[in-house]
Amino acid sequence: MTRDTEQVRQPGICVGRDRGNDRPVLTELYHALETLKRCGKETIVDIKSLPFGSIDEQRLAEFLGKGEVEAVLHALGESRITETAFPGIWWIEHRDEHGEITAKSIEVANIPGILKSQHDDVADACRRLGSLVQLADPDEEPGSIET
Amino acid sequence: MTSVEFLAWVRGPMFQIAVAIFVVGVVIRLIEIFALGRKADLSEPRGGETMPGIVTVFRRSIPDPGTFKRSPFTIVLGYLFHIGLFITILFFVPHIELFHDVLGVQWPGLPTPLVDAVAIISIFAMLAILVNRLRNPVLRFLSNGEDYVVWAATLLPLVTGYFAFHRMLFPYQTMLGLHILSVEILLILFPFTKLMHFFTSFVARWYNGAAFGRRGVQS
Amino acid sequence: MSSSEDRAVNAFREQIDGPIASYLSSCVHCGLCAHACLFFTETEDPRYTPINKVEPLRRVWKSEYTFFGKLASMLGVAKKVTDDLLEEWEPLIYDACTLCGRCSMVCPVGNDISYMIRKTREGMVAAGYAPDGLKGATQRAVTIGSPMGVKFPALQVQIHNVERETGLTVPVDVHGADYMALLSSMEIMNFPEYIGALAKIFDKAGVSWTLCSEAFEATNSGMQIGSSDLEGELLQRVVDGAESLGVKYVISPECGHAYYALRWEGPNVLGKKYPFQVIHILELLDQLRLKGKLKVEDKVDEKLTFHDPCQIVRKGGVVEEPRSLLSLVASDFVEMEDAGVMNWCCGAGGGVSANERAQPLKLAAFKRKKSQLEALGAGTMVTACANCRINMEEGLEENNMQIEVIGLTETLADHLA
Amino acid sequence: MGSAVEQNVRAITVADRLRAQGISRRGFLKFCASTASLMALSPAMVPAIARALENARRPSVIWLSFQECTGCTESLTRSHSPSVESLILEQVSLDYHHTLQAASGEAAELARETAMQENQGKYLLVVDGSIPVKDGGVYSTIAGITNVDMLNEVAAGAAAIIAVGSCAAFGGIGHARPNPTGAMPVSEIVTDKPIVNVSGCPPIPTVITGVLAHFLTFNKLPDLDDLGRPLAFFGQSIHDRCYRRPFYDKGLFAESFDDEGARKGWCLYRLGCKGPATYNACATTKWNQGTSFPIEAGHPCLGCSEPDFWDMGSFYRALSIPTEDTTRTLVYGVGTGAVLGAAAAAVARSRKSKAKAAHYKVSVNDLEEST
Repeated sequence: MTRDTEQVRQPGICVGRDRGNDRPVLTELYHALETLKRCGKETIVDIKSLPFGSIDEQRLAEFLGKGEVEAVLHALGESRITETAFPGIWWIEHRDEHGEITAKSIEVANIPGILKSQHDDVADACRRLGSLVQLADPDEEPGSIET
Repeated sequence: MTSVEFLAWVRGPMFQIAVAIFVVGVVIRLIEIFALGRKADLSEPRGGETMPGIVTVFRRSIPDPGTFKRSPFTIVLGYLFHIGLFITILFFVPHIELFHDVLGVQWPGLPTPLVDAVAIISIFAMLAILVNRLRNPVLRFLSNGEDYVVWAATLLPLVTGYFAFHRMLFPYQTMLGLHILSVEILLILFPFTKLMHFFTSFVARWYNGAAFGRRGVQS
Repeated sequence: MSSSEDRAVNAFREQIDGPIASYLSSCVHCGLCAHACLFFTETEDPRYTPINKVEPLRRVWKSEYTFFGKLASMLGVAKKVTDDLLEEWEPLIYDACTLCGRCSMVCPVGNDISYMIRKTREGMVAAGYAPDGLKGATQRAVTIGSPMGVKFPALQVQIHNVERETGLTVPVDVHGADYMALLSSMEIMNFPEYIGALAKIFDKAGVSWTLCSEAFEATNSGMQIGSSDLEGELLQRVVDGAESLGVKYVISPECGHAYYALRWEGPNVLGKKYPFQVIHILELLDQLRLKGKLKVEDKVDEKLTFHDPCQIVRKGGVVEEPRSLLSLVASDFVEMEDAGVMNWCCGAGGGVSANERAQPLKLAAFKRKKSQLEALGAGTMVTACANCRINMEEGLEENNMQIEVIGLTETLADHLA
Repeated sequence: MGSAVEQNVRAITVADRLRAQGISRRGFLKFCASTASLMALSPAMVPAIARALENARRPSVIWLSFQECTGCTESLTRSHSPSVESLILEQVSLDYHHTLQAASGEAAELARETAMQENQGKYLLVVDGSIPVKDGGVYSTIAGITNVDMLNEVAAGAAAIIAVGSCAAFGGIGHARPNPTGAMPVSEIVTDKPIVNVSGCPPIPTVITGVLAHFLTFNKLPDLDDLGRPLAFFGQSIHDRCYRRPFYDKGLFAESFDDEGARKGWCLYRLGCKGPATYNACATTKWNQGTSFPIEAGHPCLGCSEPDFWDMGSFYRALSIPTEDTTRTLVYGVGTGAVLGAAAAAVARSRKSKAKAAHYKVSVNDLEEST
């Protein structure tokens, strides 16, 4: 755990010097990460509901940085799911077809839920693939295996 | 009455009613004192009256060492809450805005955290004062209903103000309204109670200093 | 104007003035005055809190001189002055207050409480609520001329004794003398040395002085009982005597309340200025010292301290004179704690010494002086008030303390060069 | 509207409808996340929203505009994320809105009546503008029907009412002193229906759609505060969520609009900011595509989402300043006090002189010992 906390406390980075609105978020994230590490419980923080001035969010994003994973979701517009420089902390931005941001959150999880393939889509895919390769018994619904 | 209507009422008509009662009452009482006046003293003076009177006005804020030694608790608590009230009333920025509006003068405020700390100290001093009043045999003997009413009326603005500032207990409008109402209660009680000492103690000190000064003693 | 209540209330109405109104408006019931009063500190009885003693006066002020109090009395909710109240308060006002004025020095809002208690006594005595001892003393003072019943022939006997001892003449009824000396009956009866001391000092200094056979008594029980009428009657005798002899100064003797009555209350009670000046004996002696007319040949070697008589020092303003005079004769002078304007009363002033009922309380109050003296370890205590002196001798004896109490004027006379 | 396809779509749930449009489950979840954000609900609510939307059906909406300025409608139609809002709005059938509908005159009123009949007891009524009731409500009529009558008529069959904007919610500017038209908020006229007040002048567009989304999603109204406003948006004050709050806490205030403090972005309390007593979501939801909100633009909050904000004293005087002229009270008070004081003093003085005249002279006869 020490590596992360050291980075949070890393001097030289301007954390909340004049506004201080991002500082409590970082503390919350630290505790969320600690909880994830200990018992695997996930946390989601809605950034849009935070009292941020114009530069607070930018500074928070800069502080968290970019990590190893960056995923783009194409559904109802583009969504960007980025792991920050602190593994386990994900930055998620949902945009609509016009490129407007519709939701923005930080998710503390091993993998954000939305990245996982969804059961309905898997079932759908299974049906489509089955009909394409004609492997499945036409009498048997592939989805029913799991119900 | 919703919290907004309540706030509008205490900021509006109720405040004017309270200020009117306060001013009219205080002026009446001061005139009553001065109109009674003093008979000219025919004895040959040993010293002056004016200067010793003025000196006493200031000097009575400092207890003589013997009295301090005998009642340190009463004196320290008295100091704490008087200074606390002075700072919280006069140096909290929203209050300065109020004085500026009413009197047309303003002065620099103190940093809010400092005022906040002072308010806390004052509140605890006030609580200790009540304990002192209930436990000290002299104070318990001297105290009447008015003393406790005035104590509560003085404490309430501090407590409600503290809660309002920290947005505790009730929604802000309600708490701010209660704070303003508590001040209005204080203003209304003022001319009817010992709160008058805010004005009259300076008159009393001067008379005392003048009477002793005439005889050659600085009281 | 028939009932005693009405007489008290009317007297309070007359007495209440701007200062009293400002004092009563200001009291916050902080209780600090209690700790300035030796009747409280030595008994811890909260009823003896000074401000509590003015309750009858306060009620009249509240209900008759305040707008809101008047409203309250119209509604019938104001507290009234009743015989029961006056009777209950009588011991507080007379037995437990020496009018020493110490409370007036500490009140944080500036209340001159002893001034108010003095005024309260006006109503008490008008209503007949005063201690018997003090009533008797005042009656004797008015009818006989002295609270102790001393008449001029008794003084003449003492004068003869003094003249025989000193070989000096004690001038009586000398027209055109500069100074007319007054005496307290205690001095005449208990400390005639004072008369000899005056004769010796004035003889050396060449002061032109006299006693007055018609007005030799300085004490004023009228002031102590709190009646301006009787106080004025007694003062008028002094004024008449001084005017008939045509003196420039009247010397107040070593007696506290006599000085206060004559010097500070007199002209106001009589309603006119004096045709002479009032001077305290210590003031006169200090003037002589400064002029080089008062010289001593030796000093007291013993450790010596000074008790400040309240009416002369704190309330009279004669603060430095006794100390300057003592520095002349004392080689080992020590001040007691709280010396000067904050010194503690002996416990017997303000008419308490004449009030038999107050004797136990007076002795209790003396514990304050006792502890002051014990902390000091002085063998001799000088004072400048015969009443203090008698009371302290009594208190020291009661407490088996070996401390000699002497008058300042006599001490100076004994060491005169 | 009204086509066979449309009727068909109306019959199925929102989830079905999205799926029919070829949107994946992931897309649906994203829609739910956006909806949660829109309703200012915690992201933890997303699964619950998903479950609800799987069953939600499309309600009919009738929008009545009374004594208003169309600012509320403007606010909604210019809302910042049109496609999410349109997704929401697509889920409702806006059957009457006299500013937005193509129909006019009798056709328009017919549409309203039809919608009311078809969806009796189930439709949602949205109101903007206050309702003038003075002189029989003649000050505002539509098609010859007074606003009061129309409101009462339409409200009778509504499942719930959303009062959009401070006028509909609290009376707004029409209700401000001296209120010449007797303007009333919806809640004082309709007392037997659930009403949500979406106050603000104008209200934040996403708050309007957020409430619609909530109704659509959960088929009930959201939790409300004591003024009938959805707690999710009005639960915290501007001050509590203001990014300038640390300056207030430190006691750093701008004292004019162009001083050092103003440039440094210090707290605007002394310039009259009503943020501490104003409950709204501006500080977090913001305006114009989430760009900014008044305080961020350097202007104090007017408190427009609070009742009677027009009558709460100057916009540019601090909240701690009384709303009436205290100086005048002070001056008159001193004058009155002086007159009454002089009278009281005269009474006291005459009482004292009378007492002196009645002085009881104490003599030795009064000194009889009591024993």
